[in-house]
Parts: sequence; structure tokens; C-alpha cells
Amino acid sequence: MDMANTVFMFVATVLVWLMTPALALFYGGLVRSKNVLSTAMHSFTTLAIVSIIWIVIGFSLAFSSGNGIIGGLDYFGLNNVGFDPAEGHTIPFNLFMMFQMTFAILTTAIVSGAYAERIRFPAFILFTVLWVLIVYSPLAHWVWGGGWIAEMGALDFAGGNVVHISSGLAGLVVALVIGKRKNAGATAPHNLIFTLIGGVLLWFGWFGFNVGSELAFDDVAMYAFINTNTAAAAGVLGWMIIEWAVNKKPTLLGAVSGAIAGLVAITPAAGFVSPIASIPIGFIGGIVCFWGVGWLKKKLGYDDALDAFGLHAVGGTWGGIATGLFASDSINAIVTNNGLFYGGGIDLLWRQVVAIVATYIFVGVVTFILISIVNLIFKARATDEEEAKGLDLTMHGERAYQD
Amino acid sequence: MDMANTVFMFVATVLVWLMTPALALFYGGLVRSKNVLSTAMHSFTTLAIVSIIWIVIGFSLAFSSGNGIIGGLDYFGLNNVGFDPAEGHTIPFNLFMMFQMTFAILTTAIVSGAYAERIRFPAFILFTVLWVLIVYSPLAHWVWGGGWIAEMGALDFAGGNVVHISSGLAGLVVALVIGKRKNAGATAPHNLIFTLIGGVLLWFGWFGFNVGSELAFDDVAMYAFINTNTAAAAGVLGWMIIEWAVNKKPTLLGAVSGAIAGLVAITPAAGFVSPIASIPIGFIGGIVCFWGVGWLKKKLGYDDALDAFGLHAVGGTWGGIATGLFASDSINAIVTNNGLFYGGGIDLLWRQVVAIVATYIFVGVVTFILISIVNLIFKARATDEEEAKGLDLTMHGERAYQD
Amino acid sequence: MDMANTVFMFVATVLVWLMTPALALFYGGLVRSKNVLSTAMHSFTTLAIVSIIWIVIGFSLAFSSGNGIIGGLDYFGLNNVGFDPAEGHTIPFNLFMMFQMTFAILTTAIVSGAYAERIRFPAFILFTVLWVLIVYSPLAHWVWGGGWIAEMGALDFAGGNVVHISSGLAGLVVALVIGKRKNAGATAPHNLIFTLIGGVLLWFGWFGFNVGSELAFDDVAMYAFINTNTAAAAGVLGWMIIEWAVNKKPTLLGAVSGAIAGLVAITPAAGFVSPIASIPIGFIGGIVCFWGVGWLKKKLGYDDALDAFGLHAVGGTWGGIATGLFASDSINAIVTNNGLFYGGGIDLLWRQVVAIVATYIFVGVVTFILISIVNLIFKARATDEEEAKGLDLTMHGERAYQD
Amino acid sequence: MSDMFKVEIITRNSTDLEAFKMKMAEIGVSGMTFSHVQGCGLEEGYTELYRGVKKVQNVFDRLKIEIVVSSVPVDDIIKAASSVLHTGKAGDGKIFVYPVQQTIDINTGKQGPAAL
Amino acid sequence: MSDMFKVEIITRNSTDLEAFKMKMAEIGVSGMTFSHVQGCGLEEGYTELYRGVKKVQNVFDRLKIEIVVSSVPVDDIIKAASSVLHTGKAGDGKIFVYPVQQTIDINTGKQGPAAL
Amino acid sequence: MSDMFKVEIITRNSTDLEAFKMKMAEIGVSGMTFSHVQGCGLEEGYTELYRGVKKVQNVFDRLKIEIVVSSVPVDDIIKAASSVLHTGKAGDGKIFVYPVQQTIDINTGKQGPAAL
Ligand SMILES: Nc1ncnc2c1ncn2[C@@H]1O[C@H](COP(=O)(O)OP(=O)(O)O)[C@@H](O)[C@H]1O
Ligand SMILES: Nc1ncnc2c1ncn2[C@@H]1O[C@H](COP(=O)(O)OP(=O)(O)O)[C@@H](O)[C@H]1O
Ligand SMILES: Nc1ncnc2c1ncn2[C@@H]1O[C@H](COP(=O)(O)OP(=O)(O)O)[C@@H](O)[C@H]1O
Repeated sequence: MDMANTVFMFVATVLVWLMTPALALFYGGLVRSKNVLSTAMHSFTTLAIVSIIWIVIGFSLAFSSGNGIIGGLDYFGLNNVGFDPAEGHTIPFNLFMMFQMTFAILTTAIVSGAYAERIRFPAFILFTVLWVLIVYSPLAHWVWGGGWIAEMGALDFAGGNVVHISSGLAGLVVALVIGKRKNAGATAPHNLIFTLIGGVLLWFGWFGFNVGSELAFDDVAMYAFINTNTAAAAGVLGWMIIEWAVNKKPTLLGAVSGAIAGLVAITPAAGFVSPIASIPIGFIGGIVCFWGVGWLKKKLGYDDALDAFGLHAVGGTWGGIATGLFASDSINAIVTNNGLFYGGGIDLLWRQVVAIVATYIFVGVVTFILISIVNLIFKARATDEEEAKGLDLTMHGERAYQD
Repeated sequence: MDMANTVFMFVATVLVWLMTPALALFYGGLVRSKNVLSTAMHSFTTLAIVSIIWIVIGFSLAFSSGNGIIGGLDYFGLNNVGFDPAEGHTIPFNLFMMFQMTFAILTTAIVSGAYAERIRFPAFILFTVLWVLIVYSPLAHWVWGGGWIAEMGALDFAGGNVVHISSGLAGLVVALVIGKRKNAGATAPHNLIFTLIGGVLLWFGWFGFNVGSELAFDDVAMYAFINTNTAAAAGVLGWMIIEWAVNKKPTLLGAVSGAIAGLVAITPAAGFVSPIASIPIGFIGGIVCFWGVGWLKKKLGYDDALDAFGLHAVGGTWGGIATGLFASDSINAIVTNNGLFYGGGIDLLWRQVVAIVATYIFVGVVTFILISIVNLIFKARATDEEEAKGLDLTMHGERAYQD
Repeated sequence: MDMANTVFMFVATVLVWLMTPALALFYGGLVRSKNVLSTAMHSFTTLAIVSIIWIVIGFSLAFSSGNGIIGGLDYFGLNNVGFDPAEGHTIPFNLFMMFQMTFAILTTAIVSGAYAERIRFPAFILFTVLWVLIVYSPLAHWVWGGGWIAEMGALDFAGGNVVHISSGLAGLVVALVIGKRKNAGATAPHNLIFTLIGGVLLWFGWFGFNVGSELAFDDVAMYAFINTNTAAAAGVLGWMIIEWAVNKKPTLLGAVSGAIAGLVAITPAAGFVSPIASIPIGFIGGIVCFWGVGWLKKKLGYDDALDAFGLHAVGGTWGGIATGLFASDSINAIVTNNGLFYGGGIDLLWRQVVAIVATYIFVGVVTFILISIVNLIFKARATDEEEAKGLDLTMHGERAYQD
Repeated sequence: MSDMFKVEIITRNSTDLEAFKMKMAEIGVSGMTFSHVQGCGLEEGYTELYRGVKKVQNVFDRLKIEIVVSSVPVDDIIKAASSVLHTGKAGDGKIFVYPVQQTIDINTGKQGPAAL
Repeated sequence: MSDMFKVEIITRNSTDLEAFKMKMAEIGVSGMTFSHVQGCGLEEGYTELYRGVKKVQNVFDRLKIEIVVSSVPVDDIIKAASSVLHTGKAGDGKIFVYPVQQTIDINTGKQGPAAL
Repeated sequence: MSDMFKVEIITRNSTDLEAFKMKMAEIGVSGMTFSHVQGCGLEEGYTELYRGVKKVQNVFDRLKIEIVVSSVPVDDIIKAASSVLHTGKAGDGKIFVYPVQQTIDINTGKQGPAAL
């Protein structure tokens, strides 16, 4: 047990915790005012639901030994989850559990951006419960719980696959299943300042997310810290510059989105690459996500309302690949095989691609099955009238703003 | 002195500090737009006033030895309050003083929710100064400063009595004395997103509040951490489910209120109960507070504008009782007498009830005397015209929102 | 290396990081709704730009040895900036670099308040890049990087000169050069709640700013902590009381401004004075800044839109002088010459004045040259039509608020 | 057709809408439209101060109520409205009456007085 | 001068504005003014609940559209508007037609029908 | 009674209200009502972009000013208003004049021109 590390991880945990409320604001500002409460409810309720599920069974499924595919029930109800550190850790095991909880909450909440403004609340709840248990927990097990992706030697520092690709893709699948919003092409964010507040709190929380993923405050953690901020900044510049060039004006929404894009991109790489490498990772992250939410979305014609796919899956995919390009054992001794640009050949890159593809297939298929089942039990899609009046009034009987 | 604990307590202190501004937002969103500045001013000015009073004399009255009823003047002007830890502590004594300051500020600010939208500013200020000195400081002395409640063996981990029951009840008393708002039954929150921001920052800060109350980062602190999050989540679910059942729609305001209810309920119990026990504590917290702000308030007909009583006193009372039910020496060795459900009989429960009743009587009587005196000096109640035009314009000469 | 100090400095760094987004909100709420995105963009883009510049070259110019005027290129691209502590430090050198980065960002962002609502975006960007390199980095070098002000023995605990005087004065110079807004005398803040959120997050972050400036958590850090909160509180009271007396009503904007004034005033003094001394420092800070934004600004007739000069330069100047009055070696052994009120004569006060005057001259002249150059390259001033339609639409093609 | 009128009332925005609607329902008014407007008239202004910037406010938030009627005599509405809104202080507001040429109910397609 | 009219339409605020403007452009309407109003009419109310405080809402957000015309026959507008706005449910709204005395275009100074 | 009129001006919302009110006070107008409306007319639209979603804006924020007068000749108001509001660019706005049947001051109960 190392008490300084423990205090550091407490800080990291509450920082990551804050990201889900931040997401509620980030997303809430982007919808029309008649749906802001509904959208915020998605994140906020996820926070409540996953908090309970995680201590009862989710953590056990993800992190108890089990097999290569899913964990067992050793940690059911926090059984055997005490203050003593796990093997190889220097922090309390139940603090590790809390840290991981915040990841499970956030990932599940990110999904909700895709189907905002048109899902019915009961369907949302059922989907959320199922998804965290049947998609998130196994995936976390594969990468962090001793499952097969970890075994294979792919690198994912803070959750490019587990958090961003999985949530972004799941969002896309649900969006495809429940269909487009009426008028999807004519909506505009109702309050960009809320989106800004949410965005900066996400960036703030990401310091806990990436740096805390080292589980100790050491030289790798410091790299993760510098890289996180650098890539976010580079993402802002990347998005802003491409937007300025293409659309003639740099927007605040673009700048904030660029920060998130840069942060998503650096997530899997944060503790494996140098600060200088994090500049192109973030910068290109900004550019590919600009392409993802602009060109790709229009081309394919899906209605991923708040760009869960365009930011998180696209950015996360780039980040996973970038890790295969820039990872270096001079930054982190855990890197046994340098990235392509650091003389390691395509070996690591190949494993990264395999891990990404496996994540796409698993998450895509299982999420499709889950939302289809949910749709049979509760109709997931709001009626035309509910959509027109707004989900705030029709699902929650409230309005966000009054005199 | 333990430096890791010290850094932890610095973090905890700034987290609790943030709760008072969070309250300004939480409360500010709940009033009509013409009173939002006035309402926020109550919390913000309390922050300023109590910060000064506390270092001059408040801390001394609460924590210097004195007698069983009130402290002395040993710490006047931070005399004898230095960097060296107090006996039994592992953190600087002046850091302990700062941590306690944030509690004094928050408690005093909570009261203001009850009389929002109709109190005159000078009366508010005088009341605040008197209340923190004459109600809060002695009460803190009784429980934490070596006074008679501590002696008696009642348990209050992070301030169920001192913070929540006392502030909620004081609010109710002031609300009764200054009377109802015109039109109290037809008001609605003017900006629920501000209330959401405030609510999540309160939850965030509560990690400092409850975990920091252990004054060190040890196994009990970890229990407090897990329990705090769990009870808040359970409070969300409790309120949401009962509201869904009774009113047919689950609201965001209900969900956020449920989180606060769960947090209030776990406050006195946080370091004494198991994570699994914190589920019913939070869940029932959500339900009793729903009953408190809905049924009880309507039944008794008082106008506790923002439900200081319905959330804090009702939730705090349940939390105090719950501690008598669920406290267990397997969680915290300080528990000499287990709770009723853990084989300790009604002994602890009985002491809890005595402490609660004593708090009700002391706070109720003294607050009534104080507000009556204030009312003689400055008229506390705004005139009809001031109320109609809004306190922002009439007390502060400003409007919150413009083009 | 001390790990507790290191964790503490990580916390301090992320707290200061948060101040720039906080400033975006603080400033954003104060402008008209048609300019809120533009104003927020100034802070947000500064965050991105300076983050990159700092790791590439800014830190090197400020902190590598060089000469008395400016640093060298030893730390170019974070060369030689590793995990090992610098001499005399107990924290990783690259963490020190990150901590200093947040100061560079914030200082540069503060400037933007002065020319809000009328600067063109390209000019803003060029100015920001030049200013951080040519004004901020040398100045930081003088005071903290071993330059001549440090040599001279003037005291500046957390950046009264480097941060507040420099940014406030630079703002004034730019405001003078680009001229007044049309209608400057009839504008009002469009959302004081955003200003409140920004203001309290600034206060919150200031705990990292002032306490972290000790670079370790020791008794001086504790003094800085207590003094920071006390001076902010006293600033609130100072502004509120003078405003109440002069204008007949105490405003929320005044109270929040008073907090910032108190915080600015205590910044250079935080680790050198006693908590009791911080009361007059903050209180008078509130009063002089009230005078600065009210009387002085009207008298001199410049249009410092959001009072960068009136708060930061005026408050910082008072703080520098106050350090010369109240500094005491019983608080911090580094003080070799007590302040005037603590028996040290006018020696320290004199050095303080020299440092302040030098800062005024250097920043004033160089900023004037820079903005003049920028103005030749890109027209800095928005056209009348751009100003009338608002910068959000004309510079960024967005509106902050919609249905 | 010449017997349809719009009664437009501009009054304090703190008016108790529920009471007003009740009163109107009593005399048979079936529909009305509200809007938030700002007005200046006889009521005296006041000053707001933001960091020393004086903002003189002589424009007040007002409520505009529009009621189109035919069968209900305009005078009844005026009387009823005056009784609810009169306080005897500056700012009570004004009532304007305009002629209406034609009325159509979109849902039913009914025209003229029958559409009301 | 007697042949200018204002057509005022009060309808759901979720109306598809683009479609409406298109339709109007088709029949030659060159300008129009929108405002957000609130109305009560035949559409039934509903209840909002805030921490147990019931707020009965029978006032709905509505969109008011004002079109001043002369050359375009008022009937065309009514027909066109009805066709876009009709859903057959309570809340479709009303159309009111008022006489207009005079019109001036500030920019060009043109008066009367020519100003439209 | 037939000599009361409402002058309705729809213009840029960036209009300098203080100057406008001053001008009106000069010619004896005692009260007026403002509302925030949106309009489309001759002024050309522009495009906003939100993450690749194009939002064509051809509806502009406008200020509506309503002035009911009798003693002050309508032409004076039109002239005065035009002089303040004219910039010679699209978007200057329109003035519409309507007949007013009756006016009542709620506070004093005065009717007709005397109520203004
Ligand atoms: N001549 C007018 N034309 C248009 N609106 C007017 C006129 N006179 C008054 N109003 C409107 O009526 C409101 C109430 O008028 P005011 O003079 O303040 O009330 P009162 O005359 O009852 O004291 C004003 O704020 C303004 O909106
Ligand atoms: N007599 C009236 N005077 C003024 N406005 C009216 C009147 N009747 C209806 N309205 C307006 O028209 C809107 C639509 O009326 P409503 O009765 O709900 O629709 P419908 O009659 O088509 O069902 C109302 O909300 C109200 O704003
Ligand atoms: N026929 C009309 N009916 C109602 N409102 C109109 C009409 N024509 C113009 N307007 C209003 O007047 C505003 C100004 O008109 P616009 O054509 O933009 O100005 P201008 O003609 O001076 O260039 C429009 O935005 C619209 O609100």
C-alpha cells in the first residue's frame, strides 16, 4: 500500500466521477430546449443505475477471475473487495473498484448521445441495465480483467476500446435501430454555454481518467498528464483549422468538439507515447472527428444525434491505431514492441487493429441484439406527438426553463 | 503528522468548500428568474461572512475546550491554531480548522433555502451572523468539540445533526415566522439545468464532506466513500420510483432531489455501515424526503420554499435513526454498540433519538428567538411590491438575464 | 522527491487549469448574448494555443537559465524536462512545468477581458501567440526563472506582477489601441449566473494557484490556504459595503467582483502574511477595485470591457504594496526584510514598488508594440456591422442560444 | 363581419393570469393569446448599476393579452378586465380595441363569429 | 389603401416553418413576421409537478405569424395556410384578418401596396 | 374615435432604443410597446453550421414597436421614425398603420384619445 498513490487515486476517481455529470451538460446543451431534461436524465440516471449495479455484480463480472470471456461471482456484493491492495497494486482494492465504477458509468452514459431526443424513458432504462452487464463488463474483462485482449498484447492505456469505441459504436447501432429524428437536419444546439461547461469539465475529469489509469503517480503518470492536455489542445487546433478552411468560420462548438476528439484519441496512447507525439495524435484526432461528424454522418445518413459515434468511435479507432504507430518503450517499459514510427515494425499495429475489429464486432452484434429485445418489451421510439412536444414534457412532465 | 492524510484533507476541504457555491446554483435554479440573484446571494454572502467569523471566533466557540455547552476563546483570531496536529490527529490543526469552516458555511447557507424569495437582505445578514454563532457553533461543540452529545455516545459521522437537521429545522422556523410567499403554490423552477449543475456539484463535494470526516484516508474513509456514492444513487432510484408510481412521471428535479436525499441520509452513517446497508439507507432516504416535500409540506401548510426542511431535516432524521439500525463494529471499531439490525439491541438507536430530539429542541427554540429579534431590528419580510417585482431588482438593483 | 507533495501539486495544477475555463464563463456572462461565444472562445482558444506553445518553447524561455532578461532553449520541446525534481524542489520537474503552464494560460486569457466584444478573431490569435512569448515568458523569467526581479529581493508569492498586473495592464493597452465599443455605456451582463459560476470556480482554482505556489504542502502552504480564502471573503465584504454605501444597493456582481479583487490582492502576499493581515488586504482590495472599475475607468474614459485592468492591475498593484506592508518572517522564513507594519521599515516596500513600476513599463511598452504590429497585419477592430450583429455570428457563424 | 373586435390589453407582467382567465371564462371568452412585451408609458424608470455602468430602465416588462370576440360585448370584457387589473397605480396599463375583418378556425374551417 | 389587410395566424409552435414559408413564397408573399406567444383555447391542459407543487398548464406555447398583404388575395393565404397547418386536432389555431390603413417601407420610402 | 391609429414598426433589433424614444418624446408620443419578433423579408439569409448540420437562417431577429396615437399626426411619427431608422440597407423594416376603435386607460378609466 502506498498512501500517496492512494490519495492520488481518490482524486482521480472523483475527477472521473465528475465526467458523467459533465456529459449531461455537454449533451444537454446540444439538444433543443424541449429535450434538455430528458437528455440530462440519460446521463444522470445512468450514474445512479450503474453505481448500484457495479457494486452488486458488475465489478465482479468484469474483474473477478472467471475465464477469458467473462469474470465470475467472486466479488458479488463486494464480497472479497476490501481495503487491501490487489496483487501488483499499491492502492486499496475497493478504491480500484470505485475507480473502475466511474469508467463503467461514463461509458454507458456516452451511448445515450446517439439516440437523444427520441427514445422513450423505460426503454432507455432497460437498455442501460442490459448493456452495462452484457456489453461493458465482458469487454472490460477482456482488456483489463485478464481476458484475451490483454493476453494478446494489444495496448489500451485508459480505454480506447473499452470506453470510446464501445460506447460510440453502441450508440450508432441504437440510432440505426430506432431511426432518425423528424427534422434531424434542422436542429441546432439550444445552449452552447452548457455544452462548453460540460466540455471543459470533461477535459478536467480526463486528467483523472488518463493519469489515474496508471493507478500510481509515477513517471508514466506524468507522461499521461502532459499528453492528455497536449492532445486536447492539439485537437482544438486541428478541428478549428480544418473547420476554418472548409466552412470559413471556426466555431466554439468545433473547438470544444476538437478538445473531446483529441482527448478520445490520446486515451489508449496516453501512457505509451511522448508529449511531442501527442501533438499529431490530438491534431489528427480533431481532423478525423470533424470528418466523422460532418462527412461520414451525412454520407451514411444515420442520425447519431450528438455524435457518440463520430467523436468516440472514430476518435477511439484513430487513437488505437496511433498507439500502434507512436508507442515507445522509452516512455513506458510495459511496451514490449515499439510502434511503427519507433522502429517496432507493424507487429503492434496489427494487434491494435485486431483488438479494434474484435471490439467492433462484439459490441455491434450484441448491442443490436439487446436493443432489439428492448424494443420488443417497451417500444423504444417516442411517438410523433411525443417527439414534437419534446421528451421533457411527455416523459418527465417538466420544463427546464420558465420565468 | 501524516503528509498523505494532509494532502487528502486539503482535497476534502476544497471539495466541501465547493458545496456552498453549488448550493447557490442548486437553489438559484429553483426560484423564479426574478429572485435568482437574491437566492444565490444568500449562499454566496454566507460564504464570505462565515469565512471571516469562523477564523475570528466561530472556530474557537465550537472547538476550544470551554465546557459541555460551548467552547472558550482559546482559539480567538486563530490564536494557538497552528500547523501542528491536534492530539489524536495526523493533519495540521489549522487544516482541521479550514475543513470545519466549510461545514459551518454550508450549514448556514442551507437554511436560506427555506425563506427564499421573500426575505429582506439586511435581515438575512443579521440572522446569518447570529445563527452561526449562537446555534451552529454550540451544536458543533456538542457533537465534535467534546460536548455532551459526543459524551453520550450517539454517533454522527459527518454531521446529520449538526449540519442537516439543524439547518433544515432552522429553515422551517424562519419560514414559519416570516410567512408564505404570495402565490407559493404556483411557482416553478426557472432553470432546472442550474439546479442540476448545483446538485451534481453537491454530490461531488459530498465525497469531501463524508470521506474527509474520517480526517484520514483509511479503511473507514473508503467505506465512507463507497457508501456516499451508493446511497446517493439509491436515493435517486428511491425518489424516482416512488414518484413514477405516485405521479406517473419520473422527473429530473425528483432524481436530483433524490440524490441529495440519499446523501443527507448517509451523512451520519457513512463511516459506520456497510456498502450494502447504504442501499436501503439511501433508497428510503429518497422515499421519506419525497414524502417530506410532497405530503408533509402540503399537510402542514408551511412554505419552506426550497425544501430545506423536507430534504435536510427529514433526511437527516432518517439518517440518524438509520445509523442506530445499521451501525456495525465490523465496519468501524469506534462503534461500541452495534445497531439494531446488527445485534446491538435498541441501545444505540435510543441514543440516536435522544441526540436528534435534543437537536430539534435546541435549534427550534433558539432559531425562533433569533429570527424574532432580527425581525424587531430589521423587518425581515419583503413588502408585497418588493416580492412582486422580485428581490433581484428591489434588493440588489440587478437583473440576472438580459440580451 | 516527495510523493505527498507531488500528489498535492498534481491537484494544485488541475485546480489552476480549471481557472481558464472558469474565466471563459466569468467573462462570457458579462457580455451581451450576441458576443458570449466569442468571449468564451478567447479563453478557450488561449488554453489550446498556450498549451502547445508552452511545451514547445514557452517554458524554456521562461525557466531555462539563459540570462537575466530571458531564458534559453535548453528545455525546447521539453528536452531535459523529466520526472526528476529540479534542484531545491521535491516534485517532478515536468509537473512543475505543467503547473507553470496553467499560469501562462490563465494570464494570457485574462487579457482578453479588456478588448471583448470588438476584436477580430485572427488578430486575437496572433496577439495571443506573440504576447505569451514576448511579454509573459520574459516576465516569468524575471520573477521566477532566476531573473533580475528575483535577484533584487522583491516578493511575489503567486504572481501579483507576473499574472495580474501584467495581464490587466496589457488589457488596458489593447483596449486603448482598438478603441471603445459603440454603446459601451449601455451594456449589461447577459447572464450573471454564468458569471457567478465562473467566479466561484476561479476562487476554487485559486486554492491551487496560491497554495500550490509553495510547491509543497507545508506550514507556509497552510498560511497561503487560509489567507486565500480569508482575503476573498474580505474582498466580498469590502466591495459590498462600499457599494451599498455609494450606490445604495449591494449587487451580486459586486460581491463576485469583490471576491476576485480580494484574491488578486492576496496573490503576491499569500505566503508571507498572517491570516489576520489578510483581512485588511482583501477588504481594501475590494474597495480599491470598486474604485478602479467605477471611478477610475469613468474618469480616464477607456473601455476596458470586462475590467481586466480595474480588477487585476489595480488589485495586483495593491497586493504588491500590501506585501511590502504586511510581510513577516514569522510566517515565512524566506522574508528577510519584514514589511513596514512589521518593523521592517520601507526597504521591502521600496523593492516592491520598483518591481511593480518595472512591470508596468515593460508590459505597457511591449504590449503596445505588439498590438500595433498585429493591427498592421490583421485589422484588429471589428467593423461597425460586425459589432452590431455580434461577434458570435460574424466571427464564428454560431449563436449561443436557440430554442 | 363588422361585429368582430380584438381587445388588446397591455398590463403588468406580474398579473395573476389564473384570476384573469377565470374572470374571462365567466363572461364567456373562450380563447386568448398572451405575449411578453416591453413598454414605456407613465410609470417612472429606475436605475440599474453594473460595475459602475449605469443602466436607466424606463422600459418595463409587460404582458399583452389579445382577445378576439364578437358575441361577447366588448364592453363586458373591458369592464371585467379593468376590475381585475385596476390597482390605481401607474403601470396598470391600457386597453386598445381594433376592428377585425374575418376569423377562421383552422381545425374546423369555420368562419366569422362561429370560429370563435 | 382600403385593400391592405393583415392576416394573423396563431398556431402550434412546433409548426414546420420552412414548409410554411415555402408555401407562402409560392403564392407570392414576400415578407412576414413571427412571434412566440402563448395561448389558451380549446386544447386541453395538463399538469406539471415540481416537488409536489402542481402547476396546471392550460396555456400553450404558440406561434403567431403576421402577414400584411394587398395584391395577394387574403383568401389565397387562408387557403394555403390552412392546408399546411390543418391536422384536425384541437390546437391547430385561428386566423384573424385585420384592415390595414397604410404601409411604408422605411428603406425605400415607398408607401401603400407598393411598399410590400 | 375614428381618429385613433396604431403605428406598427418592424425594424432591426439592434436599433438604438434610447435615440428612438427620445425622438418620439420630442413629437409628443407618451407611450409605446416593444416586442421581440422574428421576420423574413428582403434581407438575405446566411448559414450557420453546427457540427456539419447546416442551418440556413433567413429569419432575422426584429424589433416590433407599437404606438397608438390620436393627437399626434400619424405622418409625424412615420417621418420621425423613418429618419431614425433609415440606413438605406435591406432590413430597415416596414411601418404598418391600423385603425383603432377604442382606447381605455385602466388606471384612470379614461376613454378614447384622452386615454393616451
Ligand atoms: N400610446 C401607446 N401606444 C402603445 N402602447 C402604449 C401606449 N401607451 C401605453 N402603452 C403601453 O401600455 C403600458 C402601460 O402604460 P403606462 O402608461 O405605464 O400605464 P398607466 O398609463 O396605466 O400608468 C406601457 O408600458 C406601454 O407598453
Ligand atoms: N378568441 C380568441 N382571441 C385571441 N386568441 C385566440 C382566441 N381563440 C383562440 N386564440 C388563440 O389561438 C390558439 C389556438 O386556439 P385553440 O382553440 O387551441 O385551437 P383550435 O380552436 O384550433 O383547437 C389559442 O392557443 C389562442 O392563442
Ligand atoms: N408583408 C409583410 N407582412 C408582415 N411583416 C412583414 C412584411 N414584409 C416585411 N415584414 C417584416 O418587416 C421586416 C423587415 O422587412 P425587410 O424586407 O427585411 O426590410 P426591408 O424591406 O426594409 O429591406 C421583416 O423581417 C418582417 O418581419
